[in-house]
Parts: sequence; structure tokens; C-alpha cells
Amino acid sequence: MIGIIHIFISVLILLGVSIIVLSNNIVHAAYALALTLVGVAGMYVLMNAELLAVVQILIYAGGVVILLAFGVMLTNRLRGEKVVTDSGNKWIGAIISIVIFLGFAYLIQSTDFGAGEIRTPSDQIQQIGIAFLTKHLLAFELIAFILLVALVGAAYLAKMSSDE
Amino acid sequence: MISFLFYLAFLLLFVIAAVYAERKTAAFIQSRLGPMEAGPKGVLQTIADLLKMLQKEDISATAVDKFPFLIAPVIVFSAVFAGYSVLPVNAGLSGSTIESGLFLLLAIVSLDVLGILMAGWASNNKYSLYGAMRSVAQIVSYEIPLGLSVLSVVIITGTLDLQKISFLQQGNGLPDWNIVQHPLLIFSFVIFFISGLAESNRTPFDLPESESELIGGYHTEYSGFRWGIFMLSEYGMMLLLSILGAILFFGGWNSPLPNIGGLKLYELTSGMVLGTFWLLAKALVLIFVQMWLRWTLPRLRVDQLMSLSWKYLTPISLLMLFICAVWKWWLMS
Amino acid sequence: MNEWMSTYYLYLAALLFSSGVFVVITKKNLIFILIGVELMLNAGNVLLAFFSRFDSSLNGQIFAIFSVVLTVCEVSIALAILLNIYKKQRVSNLEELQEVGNE
Amino acid sequence: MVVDELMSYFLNISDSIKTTFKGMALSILYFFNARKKRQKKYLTDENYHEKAGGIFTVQYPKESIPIPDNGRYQLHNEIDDCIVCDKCAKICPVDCINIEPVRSPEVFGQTSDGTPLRIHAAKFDIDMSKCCFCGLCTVVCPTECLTMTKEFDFSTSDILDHNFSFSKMNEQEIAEKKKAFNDYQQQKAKTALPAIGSSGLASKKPAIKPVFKPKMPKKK
Repeated sequence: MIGIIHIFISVLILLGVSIIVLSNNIVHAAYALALTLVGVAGMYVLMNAELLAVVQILIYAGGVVILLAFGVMLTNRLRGEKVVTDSGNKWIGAIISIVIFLGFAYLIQSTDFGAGEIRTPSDQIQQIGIAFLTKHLLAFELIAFILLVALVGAAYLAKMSSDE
Repeated sequence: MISFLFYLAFLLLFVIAAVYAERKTAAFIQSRLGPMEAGPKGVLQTIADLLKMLQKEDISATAVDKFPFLIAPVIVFSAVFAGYSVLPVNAGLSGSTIESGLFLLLAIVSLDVLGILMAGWASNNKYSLYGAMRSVAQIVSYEIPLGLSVLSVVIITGTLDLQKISFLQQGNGLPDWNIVQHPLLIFSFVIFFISGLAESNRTPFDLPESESELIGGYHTEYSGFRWGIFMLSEYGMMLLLSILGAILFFGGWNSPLPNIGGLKLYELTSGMVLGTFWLLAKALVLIFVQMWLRWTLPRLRVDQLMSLSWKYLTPISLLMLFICAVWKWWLMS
Repeated sequence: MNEWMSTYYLYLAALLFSSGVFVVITKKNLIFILIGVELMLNAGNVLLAFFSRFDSSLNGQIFAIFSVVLTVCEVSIALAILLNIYKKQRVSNLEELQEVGNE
Repeated sequence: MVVDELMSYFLNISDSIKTTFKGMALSILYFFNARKKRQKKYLTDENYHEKAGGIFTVQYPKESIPIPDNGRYQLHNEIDDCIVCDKCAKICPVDCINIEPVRSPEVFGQTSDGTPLRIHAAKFDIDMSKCCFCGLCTVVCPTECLTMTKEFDFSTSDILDHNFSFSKMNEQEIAEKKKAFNDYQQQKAKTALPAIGSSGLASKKPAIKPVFKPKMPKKK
């Protein structure tokens, strides 16, 4: 059963990634990104990282993709034609990415990860929450601060562009 | 799994009944009779409409972006319906038992924005696109007060599992409901309800599909069965948020009748079937309030909509979150 | 089984990363490039979540959540800048884009 | 200034709560009033103009609200009482009454109020699709045979069906009567003096066509 789910999710991710790679239509790519991200969220669930999966869906699929789609709609003149962009450097890109993939594959094959024992606790959310407010408190606060700064900055930048 | 199937069956029945109820409510509030012809008092009207709708041609215009256009309604519906996976039905039948149930519900329901945007964009129609943009802006904005008001319940109950939240309100009927036990939650509930209305694109927040200006908004170009799926998911969203509200604030599947002395009313009215009945009854009352609101209040303007979310609901819900945290701290100490 | 499973996730991450690189290199539209960057970041998150399975303190997951939040900041700022550029120069294509500053 | 803004912020909140509750109370009132059916009141009833509450619409073909007996709806001509004076056709502002008279050599009958009948109505058509329901024709009718009835639902699928024909005569009868009158005329022409010259005719002033002139109240 788990194997079937694995295969299903991998097919989803592969489909999404191949649409992003092959398509020249930005809107399709954004939807395919959503598909990929939901697939990755499924992977997180299979990896026992439930909270991360939910965060992934909420923030990535529900937030980032929407932002991107909005970006597409705001930066393209909408005249009924499809939002198609051209692409260049195809061969160089293909070669570099294949080389990177092969490099990773080599690394994965040659490394011995040992007999990793899965040790995720059952009450993950509680553990993560406690960790956020004790061990990682500074990082947590900093990230909150960065988020605030980014929000204000993005709002300011967007306002600057709409002033003209 | 069983709860999921139960809700699927219930949702389909509910939509048929709710469309009729909605039309009747509208009619009564406007001193009309409403549908009267099909069947006694018009009860078969929705079924007749449904049959007509299913027979319609599946039209897609030439300039649409074919594939997204075709799957957008499916995405909207599956996003909304996935939210049902974590809802419990009664004391014995819980939904998915994952730890982050409530969080998952909010997250997965927010995915329907994607389907709406897809529908609006793929229709290649300015009204659809306007509707989709408005809908997305609205849903993304109102997710914040919705999430924050739900969070104040989470703070007080200390769990994200909806079944556990229901069990926490078990025992003695009405006095054990969250909203009675913790009267602060009334404000949270109001915020939850308002943002829920906005999430499900209901009047007074139905700007995305305002018939008078946008001729249906993002589902302008849809007809027949695909349009029906949009309708189904709108009603599904209403029901989902009503059930969620009933679980979070009004005791879930617990009977409202308290034990008075030797009269064990609560025990008498609890049980599997009655528990299901109570949960759905509470949800249906909330649905009625939604319909009642729909035929009372006029549609908001876009700027009013945004200012309501960002200037009023979000700060108040943040404040409520803080107050609930203090309340919880006071309860614990 | 266990061995196969572990390398499986790693290959997935490698695939995501390399296709992200491909997208960044080949596509000319700025939003497309952002999509590629997202893919690469996700590859990193997959790895973080994967290796956090062997760690009872869940540091990997926590780090992944931090990274998700940082991504949001990055995307929102990037899109705001992109909007600005588009409003000023009416291009969303990298090759037509000559200057980014205020001049 | 800041205080003002803050005040208006809270005022907005309280305003919206108040108005929402008021609206909700009103609409739920209507909702519960919908149990009541519309009462069948006559115009002459004392409380006719009182706000009734309850459902306002009726299921029309199955039930209908009472309408006054002297309402101005479909026209009806009691052809037996009609003396074919043509007054109605003359006064009609939209010319919807179409009459073809055939004179009779002698009085051939009596209306119910005793007026002798001298003219046959070969055609008495009222085109209700043209009618503006002013009721002038019923006012001028000397025998009160032209009336407006309570019938208001005369919708048809063909607009020509709105042309109501009241004449009872068939083709043969019409031809007969015409012939009879012609014969009479000819006979009369033979028997009468043919001496009236053209000069005599010309000197005769044509009768002034009566023009209906309603008394208009003078504006001050």
C-alpha cells in the first residue's frame, strides 16, 4: 500500500517537474509547481513529517504559487494570447543539470548512510513547538522579524510601483 | 475512511436540500412563495434542476486554456472536500487521526484558491479573471482572521485534533460547550463566522461571483456539470465551515441537554446516532444563519471587504488570541 | 527495503534540484526563474526532512520550516521588485532587461 | 486627530453591529411572517390599505386575489343591446373599435332598456391588443351595452386572438341585410321625388361633426 502511494506521489512530482521544464507557458508552470509542491508535501507525510507537510501546503501551494500566479497576471499584458515565453541556452542547461544530477547520483551511491534508525517521536507537533520556544528561540524570533521586514518591504516596493 | 464516505453521501444530499432551503428562505424573507410547482411545496425543484443541469452540454469556448479549464472545478471540489477528512462524525467515528488535523483542514481548504484562479484565468474572459482575482484576494485575506480565530480555540483546548476538542466538551451538555465554558470565544466565533462566510464566497462577501457585475465571476464560462461542481463545492465549503464551527465552539457531537439532578438528560440524548444528529443539527443551524445573512445584507464593496479583513478582523483576532492566551494561563495557574 | 527507500528520497531531491537548475538556466522569464528557485529550495527541504527522521530532536524539520518561511520572504520581495521593474520598463524578460536601478 | 480616527474606528464597529442586528431582526420577522398566506381582501374592505405582512404573492392560475367588479379590464359588448351608434369607435383614442354598420329599413327590435334597434352590426370588433383601458367608450355608450369586465387574463399565443369579435351575424345574414337595405333604398329612390337638384344639396351645410371635448379644469 505504502509502495503504491510512493509511486503515485512520485508520478505526480515527475509530472509537475516535467511540465515546468518542458512548458513555455508560465501559468501552466505555476500550476505544475503547485502540483509538484503538493506531491512533495505527500512525500513529507510519508517521511513522518506531518507538520512540515501541512506547512508546505499552506505556505507553498496556497501562498507562494498564488503569489507567482498573481505576478504572472500583473506583469503580462493580457490580450487573449497565451503567456508564453521563449527559452534559450537549452543545451547548456540540459548538460549542466544532467551533470549535477549525475553528480548527486554518484554521491548518493558512494555514500554509506548506515542503517539509519527512524527515530521520529510520536508527538511531533508538541516537540517542534517546544523546540521553537526553547532551543531555537533566537532563530524563531529572528525569522519572525525577517518576515515582518519582508512584508513591509514588499508592500513598500509594490506601493512605489503603483505610485506612478 | 468511513467518516469521509459518510460526509460524501451527506454532502450530496445536503446540497439538494440546501439549494431548496436557500430558495425558500430567500422567498420567505422577501415575502414570496419560492418554488412551488415541482412536487408538494416544490420539494422536487432541486432534483428537477439537477436533472436539467446534468443533461446540459459541456461547453468550452474556443479561446479557453483547455486543460486547466477542464480540471479547475475538480481541483476546487477536491480541495474543499479534502477538508472533510479530519472531521469527526460522532464519539466513535473520528476523521483522520493525524496530529495536525485542524491545521491540515485550514491548509488544504486554502488550496481551492488555486482552482478558482485556474478557472478564472483559463476562461480567458475578463469577468472571469476579475472574479478570480477578487476571490483569491478575498480568500487569502480572510484566511488570516479565520486561522487566528481558530487558533484561539486551539490555545484554550490545547490540541489540534478535532475529535479531542469534541471530547473536551463532553460531559454535561450546554454548560460544557467551549463557547459557554470560555465566554471569550464568542468574539472568536463571530470573527470565525464572518471569515468563514468570506472563505466560502457567500453574500455579503460574494464579490467574486457577483451576478450583477461579473455575471458569475470565475464560473461565467462554465455550464452544466462543471458549473454544478463549483456550486457543490461552494455548498461543501459552507457545510465544512459550519461543522467546524459547531465542533470548535458548540460542543461538536455532544448533546446540548444538561443533566439536571437525577434527570440524566445528557446520557439519554447521547450515543452514536444521536451524536451524529446533534453535530449535523448544529451545523445546519449555522447554515441557516448563513442563508439568513445572505438575504439580509447587501454585498460589500471591494475596498470595504479589504478594510474589514485587514483593519478590523485581523487586529481584533490577534487581540483575541492574546487574551485567550492570558485566559488559558489564568486557568492553568 | 529500507535502503531502497532512503536512496529513493535522495534521488527525488536530486531530481528536483537539477530540474530547478535547468529551469533557471534556460527560461528567460523572471517568474519562471523564481519557479526554478522554488524547486531547488524544495530539494533542500526534502533532504532536511529526510535526514530529520534519524534525529529524535527534529532539528531537520525545524530547519525546513525556517527555510519555508524564508522562501516566502524571498518570493514576496522578488515579486515586488519584479512588479516595480515591470511598471518602469514594461519587460518581464531577462534579456530585454538592461538596468534594475532607479535611474 | 488620532483620537477622532480611533473614535470613528470603534464607532464603525458598533454601527455595523447595530445595523446588522437590526437588518437581521427585520428579515427574520419576515421569515416567520411567511407562515401567513395572503388574505383575500376586497377593495371595499376597511383595512384594505393596511400592511398585511405574510406572503404577498399568490399562485396565480390556481388562486387569485379578488378584483373590483367595476375594474377596467377586458371590454365586453352585449351585442343584443347595442344600437351600433358608433360613438364608442369615435371616442376611442387608439381606434381599437372597428364597427361596420348595416342599416335596416325598419326598426327590427328593442334593447333591454327600450331603445329601438335600427342598425345591424355586421362587424363589431374590439382589438384588445390596442386597447389602452381608458374606459371612455363605456362612458359614452348610450345603452350601456359596452362594459369593462373583471376578466383580465386574456393572454393568447397569437396577437390576432386579441381581436374580439362581438357580432353575431354570419356572412349570409350580412349579405341579406345589405341587400334588403339596398332594395329599400332603391325603392325609396324610385318612390321619392327625384327633383332635389344638386344646388339644393350643396346649399345644405354639412353637419358639424361632434367633437368630444371633456371639461378641463382650468389650471390656476
